[in-house]
Amino acid sequence: MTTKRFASGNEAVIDAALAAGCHFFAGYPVTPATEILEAAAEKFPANNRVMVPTEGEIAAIHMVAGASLAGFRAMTATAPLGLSLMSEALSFFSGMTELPGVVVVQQRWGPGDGSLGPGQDGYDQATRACGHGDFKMIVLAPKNVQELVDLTMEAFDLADQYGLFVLVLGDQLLAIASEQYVVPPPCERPPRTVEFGQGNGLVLPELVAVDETAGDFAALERVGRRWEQKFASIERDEPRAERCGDDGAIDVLIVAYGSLARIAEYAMPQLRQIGPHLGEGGLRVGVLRPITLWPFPADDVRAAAADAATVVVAELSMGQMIHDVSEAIGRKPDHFVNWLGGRAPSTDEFATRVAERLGELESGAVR
Amino acid sequence: MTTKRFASGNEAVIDAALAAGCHFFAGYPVTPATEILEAAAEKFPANNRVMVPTEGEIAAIHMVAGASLAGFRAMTATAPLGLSLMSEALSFFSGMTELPGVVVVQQRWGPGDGSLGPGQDGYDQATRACGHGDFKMIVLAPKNVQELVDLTMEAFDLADQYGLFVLVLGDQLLAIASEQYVVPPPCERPPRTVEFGQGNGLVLPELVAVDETAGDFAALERVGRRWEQKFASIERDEPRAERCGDDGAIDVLIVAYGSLARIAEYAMPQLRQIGPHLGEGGLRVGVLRPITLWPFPADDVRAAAADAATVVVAELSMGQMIHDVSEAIGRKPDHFVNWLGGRAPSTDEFATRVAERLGELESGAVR
Amino acid sequence: MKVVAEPSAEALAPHGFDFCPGCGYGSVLLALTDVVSGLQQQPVFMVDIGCVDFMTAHMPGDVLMGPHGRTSALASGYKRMQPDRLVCAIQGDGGFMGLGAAESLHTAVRGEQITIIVLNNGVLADTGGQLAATTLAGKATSTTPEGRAPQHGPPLPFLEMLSSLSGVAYAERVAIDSALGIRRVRRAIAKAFDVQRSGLGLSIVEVLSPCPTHWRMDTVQSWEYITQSVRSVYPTGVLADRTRGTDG
Amino acid sequence: MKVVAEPSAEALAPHGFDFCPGCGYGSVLLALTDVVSGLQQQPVFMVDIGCVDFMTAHMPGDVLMGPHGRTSALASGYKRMQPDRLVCAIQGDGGFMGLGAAESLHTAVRGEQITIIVLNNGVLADTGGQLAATTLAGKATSTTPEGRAPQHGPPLPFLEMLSSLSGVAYAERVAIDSALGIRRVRRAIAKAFDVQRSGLGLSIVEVLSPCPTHWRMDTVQSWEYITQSVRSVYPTGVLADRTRGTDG
Amino acid sequence: MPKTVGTVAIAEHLCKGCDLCVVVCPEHVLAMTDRLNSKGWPVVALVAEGCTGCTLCADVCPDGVFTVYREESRKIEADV
Amino acid sequence: MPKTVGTVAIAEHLCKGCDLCVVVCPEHVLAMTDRLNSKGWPVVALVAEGCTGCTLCADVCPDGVFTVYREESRKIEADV
Amino acid sequence: MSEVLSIVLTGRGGQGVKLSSELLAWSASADGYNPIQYSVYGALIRGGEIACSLAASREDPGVPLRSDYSLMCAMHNDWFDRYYPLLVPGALLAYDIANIDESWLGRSDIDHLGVPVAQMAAEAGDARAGNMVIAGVVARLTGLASREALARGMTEVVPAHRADRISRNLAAVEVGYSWVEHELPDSFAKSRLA
Amino acid sequence: MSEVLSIVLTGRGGQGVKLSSELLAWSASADGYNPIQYSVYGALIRGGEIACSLAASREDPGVPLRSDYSLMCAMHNDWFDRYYPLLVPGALLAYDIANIDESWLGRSDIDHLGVPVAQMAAEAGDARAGNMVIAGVVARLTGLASREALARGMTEVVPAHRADRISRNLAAVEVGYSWVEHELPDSFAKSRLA
Ligand SMILES: Cc1ncc(C[n+]2csc(CCOP(=O)(O)OP(=O)(O)O)c2C)c(N)n1
Ligand SMILES: Cc1ncc(C[n+]2csc(CCOP(=O)(O)OP(=O)(O)O)c2C)c(N)n1
Ligand code: SF4
Ligand code: SF4
Ligand code: SF4
Ligand code: SF4
Repeated sequence: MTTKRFASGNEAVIDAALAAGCHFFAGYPVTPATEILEAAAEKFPANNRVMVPTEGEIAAIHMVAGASLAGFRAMTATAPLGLSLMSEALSFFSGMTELPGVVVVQQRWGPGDGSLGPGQDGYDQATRACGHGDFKMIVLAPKNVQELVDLTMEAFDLADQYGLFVLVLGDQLLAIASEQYVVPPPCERPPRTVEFGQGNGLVLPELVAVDETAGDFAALERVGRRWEQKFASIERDEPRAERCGDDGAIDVLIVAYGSLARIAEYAMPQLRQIGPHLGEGGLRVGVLRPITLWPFPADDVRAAAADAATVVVAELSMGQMIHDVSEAIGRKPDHFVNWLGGRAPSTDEFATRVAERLGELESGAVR
Repeated sequence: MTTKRFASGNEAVIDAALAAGCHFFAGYPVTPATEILEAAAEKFPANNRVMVPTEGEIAAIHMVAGASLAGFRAMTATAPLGLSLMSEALSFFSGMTELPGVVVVQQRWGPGDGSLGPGQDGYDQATRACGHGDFKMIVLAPKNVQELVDLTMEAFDLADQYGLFVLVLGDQLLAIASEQYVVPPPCERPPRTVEFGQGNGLVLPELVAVDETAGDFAALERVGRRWEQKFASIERDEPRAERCGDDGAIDVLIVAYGSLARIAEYAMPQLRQIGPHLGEGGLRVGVLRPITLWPFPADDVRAAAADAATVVVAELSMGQMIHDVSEAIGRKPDHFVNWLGGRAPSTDEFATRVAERLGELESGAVR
Repeated sequence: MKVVAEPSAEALAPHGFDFCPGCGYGSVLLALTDVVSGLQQQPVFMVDIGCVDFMTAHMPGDVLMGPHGRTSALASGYKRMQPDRLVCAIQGDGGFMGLGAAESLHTAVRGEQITIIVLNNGVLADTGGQLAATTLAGKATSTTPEGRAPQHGPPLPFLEMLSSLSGVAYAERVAIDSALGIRRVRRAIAKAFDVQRSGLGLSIVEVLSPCPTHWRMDTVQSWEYITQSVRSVYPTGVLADRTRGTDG
Repeated sequence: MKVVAEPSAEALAPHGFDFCPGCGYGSVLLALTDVVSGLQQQPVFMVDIGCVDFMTAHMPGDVLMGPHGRTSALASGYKRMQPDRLVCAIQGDGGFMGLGAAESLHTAVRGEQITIIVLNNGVLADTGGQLAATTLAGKATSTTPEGRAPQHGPPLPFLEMLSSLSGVAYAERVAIDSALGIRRVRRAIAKAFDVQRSGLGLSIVEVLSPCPTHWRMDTVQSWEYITQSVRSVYPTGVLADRTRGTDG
Repeated sequence: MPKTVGTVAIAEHLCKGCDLCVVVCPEHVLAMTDRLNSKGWPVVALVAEGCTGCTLCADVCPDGVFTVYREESRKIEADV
Repeated sequence: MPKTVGTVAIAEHLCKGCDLCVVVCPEHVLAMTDRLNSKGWPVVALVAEGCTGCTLCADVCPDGVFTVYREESRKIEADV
Repeated sequence: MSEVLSIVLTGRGGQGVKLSSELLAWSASADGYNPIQYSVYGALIRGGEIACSLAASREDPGVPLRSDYSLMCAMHNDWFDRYYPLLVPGALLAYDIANIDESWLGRSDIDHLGVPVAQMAAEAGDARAGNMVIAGVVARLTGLASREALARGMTEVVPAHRADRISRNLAAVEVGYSWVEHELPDSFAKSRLA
Repeated sequence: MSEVLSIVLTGRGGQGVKLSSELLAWSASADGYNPIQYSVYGALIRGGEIACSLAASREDPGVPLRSDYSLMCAMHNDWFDRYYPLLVPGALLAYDIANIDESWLGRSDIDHLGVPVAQMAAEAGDARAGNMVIAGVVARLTGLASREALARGMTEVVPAHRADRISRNLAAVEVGYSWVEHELPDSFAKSRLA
């Protein structure tokens, strides 16, 4: 039984959290994720759950880890700059002690305090070790509010399944745009049993115990190899992407994720009309949208690119995902289009920019 | 005029800093970078410079930024876990306000508190995810103490030239191994003139002023485009790599950086002897060593790989640089060898592991 | 007739200030400008993230913004290398005693020779009025819709705590809730710069500043709220004065 | 004959403890074990990074390590969701009042229902004896080879500061410098758990603990140093006790 | 009725209509108008005789709207 | 000379030779030896008659080395 | 894809434009439309430019950032020049006659409708409720939301601590709504109905 | 590459093995060798296993982590089994007769030299200076460092706040050094000279 609602993405996140049986939220406000906290402040206590407005991001992520250790589904929400502050703890709790947890990250563009508008320049941070050391977190990238709801709920499942933190990587557009969505009702979820007991009663007996006795490098390496296997299995089983647009052999494949992928999808009708230079009766266009950013759906991207004469990568950044695309397809994509400064294009602008780039095809100029 | 010394890499860093005219050091201890602080505590005051032992990494990096704003060369040193805590500020000061500065990072392996031994799993963090947002820092990777000295000195020049932070990415081996090196004497360096004056008297007038007036997206995008140009010019002008071993067409190219590259170089004689399966009179072997990790020397790697029948990537991590190598050569490298858990191999172990992998060539198995 | 008061914002900001109507931050900026106009040298300002940002472009001196909460450390680094310049960190209460509490505390421990102006408006204003360490008990904010409750703890008397440290040479709390209060803001800032110049240690001025927007009050009510409620939790006055060799 | 004292470490750690000779941490671990043996339930321990790590494997209860300095927040998150369990954060002074000062402070502000044991050995010991907030004036450390000087500030009386907060239900400082002192460690920890059980707020026990290694003294000198020098800066005793409805 | 010994100039485009000056003016010579300035805020005006040039309005206005004039002969200093 | 009413068992392998027990023992019946244990630390020994079973050594030993025995009849409780 | 009605409301934050847009979106949703609503604004807490995009459809409304608005409500000069060119031919500009300089209304391929916002707000007894008047005007012009839906929407979008404003707001909505009903020729409304 | 002398010293942290290794490396450097020195140890502050690798050459010493040691000094059982197999045939094991179980010395392809460390330390008047004795033994066995170089090296590697130990340490070094000179057949030393 689900309810239909109309609200902003940020408010929807909390509906999803309640539905997923999340019982603990701690956080510190930051644009454009603040309304997630505010919704939690309203709805968590009302649903008999705990919401702690903390003095900062570091306290928040540690409290989330504590609640997770207590067996409960727990989460926080922030922007990339808050994620930076959480990165040490994420490495510890997700990477080393393998506690489950969820962080919703609404991207605004820019380094430092950057801008307040949408960006996708948190991709590198989210996908490659937010924080130090050999570890990975699953990164889910919704394209609209409904998917934000669905993936937030699923994030809790994946976190429990693999014992790690899952990042739901949205952006300012998803955060504040209001849309309709359906969501199940709040669900109470009993705590999972936490396996302290092993060894000396530690949650990560292997590594900590090993550190103790110091020189036991073989044991340390064993832990590393176990993690390597874990991440390899996620890379095998969890990549997810969606392809839409024209089937079969196409002229142009656009690779984009999140809000920008959605814009690309709606720009397809316009793009089809810019055909004249390139094909009879308009362009054949497709959009390949990674849904998991880590693990990156390299196979899907490679397969889609194989169908396409031209591959265009689009990002709200100077080019971060493009490296994963290059690696997947074994060459530099033909074109890169991007918007910087905290803004997303309208479908018109998107189509126009891509068309401009395609016009460069003759001269062979790439980016 | 230079002096010859014998000391650990950590102590050598401070000799280099003094020689480069660094006048300010702030830091918080963390293995395996602690002796850098301790050397600074001894030598900075003795050379009329300022050393502040702070309450943590966040204070340290902010004080370094303040000293840099005051016009002086300034630095800190840490391990990857301390770098995580500095990442928000680095995004701000290196990415947004474009202040120069140097951070020496001695890698120990592992997420969380990880191990105390050598690692190279700070690669992703250093090259693309140390903090949020669209920005890059130059990352220099020395292979021995002499190069640690030379690159630390050069780091200050690059930082000043481009207006960003430069990371010198070492590891535990480089940190505590003692070696001979030559270093120039301490040099006093007058502060550079800081251009407050522009616009409203701000460092970085563009972005801040723009944020003020909010809706001026075009101006925000202009700032982003200028940064994009800046990073593109560094990617064009600064990549650096070293190739050694056999010339011309070779059987095996090993791509590795830092301490591990050095081990690979010394393992070449042994590797040449494992030839029988593969060539007449032993293998022809080369090592391609990226010296700048960002910008990644993709052209050098591609050129060297073109000469080689087989490409092997070696890392003290689950595989981070390998993605840049893949992207550079347009395919998955043939083999990946790695050591986890905080240890580096002896030359024997290195050669043996590579030989084992090469044995797999017949079956076509890749990693 | 003679001009007897000319605090025109026009010279600072031709189009006016960007604060909300009745926001105390405008008064702080005017007071600061007034004090600086009487100094031999303009200070360097390290501006935190928060509504204080709206001052950035109008500050009477050089400015650098820094990450939220850590401006005291930034300012300390600058001052260590430019001991002859006046250096002033200006931050909201959220940055000063919440996110950046560790850096603020240890700036005080070391007695860094800087001035910190803390704008205490009892909320995290710039992000929309969430709970801050300074929110009064019972007061509703967007993250405590039912009011600040026991589990959130009582308001934090951070300045009182810091004042016990010998590194804090001068600490005064002032309030924007009357003409007299505003004059005292000016006087306290002037004094703080004096202390900095004499090299005695850290000087801090905490300003109780109305935020009618997030307090959900009209401007006059917001003054009354300070007078009647805030001041009783955060008493104004000199909390530390080590300029005379005695503890304040 | 009857066994009258059997604090054998063997049960906890068959090969013995990993602390240096004369390190006070062993005494804390023995005291803690003794107290816990008298409790109905074993606490959950959140262990900071530092020499306290050497306890991790020998704790009388479940354990999670956390990033350096922030164990109080970690423990609070746990306790909020498992209010019936005893939760204890155990950390060095560096983590508690240096790196994690903000988290410690706000744990106290909120009056989280946990116990914090702070091991104050006046240095960052695990990394080799660097300056900590608690290092006595003049004392040499590896980052202050000439001794803690005025620019480093004086030792920080953090527990005194926190004790002024109403969220701190109980705060006591004890010292390992005599048999009596060690018995008081036990008593203070027992009291702190009592307070936690009664739900009155945060309870903190700060233990002045000898670190002969980094103090560069023999073990007996390190006791004398505490008695003669450390205690005069960090007086022992009950700093806050709100269990009787009055402020301590 | 007090004799007018001062007056004020009001930079209307800076005013945000916050009412603080109106409330503090001891002579009650300031009042809020219906007029909106270019930014959409109602603006204050000097609506009666009697300004003494006491500067209280200038002291409290957070937006620096006032310039206060006073006849040379009189001197009023507020106690600080 | 006091009559022996107690004794101690010393878990030598746990001892680190820190000397604290030697110093606090009111009867001066403990002393450091030259013997090194398996970890390389010198170990303490009960070297004379006179132990009263006062437990001070056990109280102060940071490494939990002692088990203290006392004759049932006597009772000494240190004031805490 | 079915027909999409795309609206942009521009003004200054203090005018409450965002609340009107949210009210319209919520109410449209209650009336069976599928709306999407997004605001672009600056860093100021109060005041500062704002543009609220609202797209609604019986099916998929698409994305909120558009270059093909069919209705623009201009409450203020701010950003007028940014969005006026984005109206499609045949679109309607409704503007606050007190705040928009009529000399700017240069396009002949669209319709212009001057709205006496201040006067209607005064009529509703709340000089600051111009935003609500505009919401009523748009709701009726476009047929996006019925009176009932607006009443329900109002209780949703007004924050709990401002609940006392609900009835005053609804009064202002009603003035705008009936103004379109009674004072305007049908042509204005009909062409905009989705 | 010229000949490389590679040494490993194993023991427990508290024994001061690291200091000996640093002393040898520094002194070798002063005597014109190019050494590289690296220690592997655990997390303990005092106590805990340690292995110090020292490679020295007149030219390039290579990397410190090796599988081809020509000399091992074993001060303690710890990690004995890890490094003993890494000695190349013809190498020398020098071991503390008090701490190493002789039943473990199973290799016949290398030489074994029992060193009465405790006895020599006692002779030098400092029971805890076994590490310094060993440094003297190794210095003389290998020819890595002269007496003068060792004296200079000692002032470099002993931390300032422990300067009072320098002369006591040097006395212990001398005991070890002259033990090799006077008590051992030449064969032991000569084969190890680089
Ligand atoms: C690390 C980080 N977290 C969150 C934010 C978002 N943020 C910006 S200002 C602010 C609150 C400011 O509150 P305060 O310091 O009290 O200043 P005020 O706005 O009240 O003047 C927050 C949380 C940020 N910029 N950086
Ligand atoms: C973020 C971070 N910075 C630095 C370190 C390195 N480190 C480990 S323990 C420690 C100091 C511990 O000092 P204290 O908390 O006083 O505990 P002690 O070792 O004295 O018991 C440091 C700096 C770390 N683990 N994490
Ligand atoms: S939100 Fe509050 S603090 Fe910020 S500008 Fe408005 S009134 Fe001032
Ligand atoms: S270094 Fe100090 S605190 Fe750490 S174990 Fe040794 S004596 Fe104890
Ligand atoms: S105090 Fe200033 S801003 Fe407020 S109404 Fe008066 S003149 Fe206008
Ligand atoms: S106190 Fe304990 S560790 Fe120290 S010497 Fe005595 S028995 Fe040994």
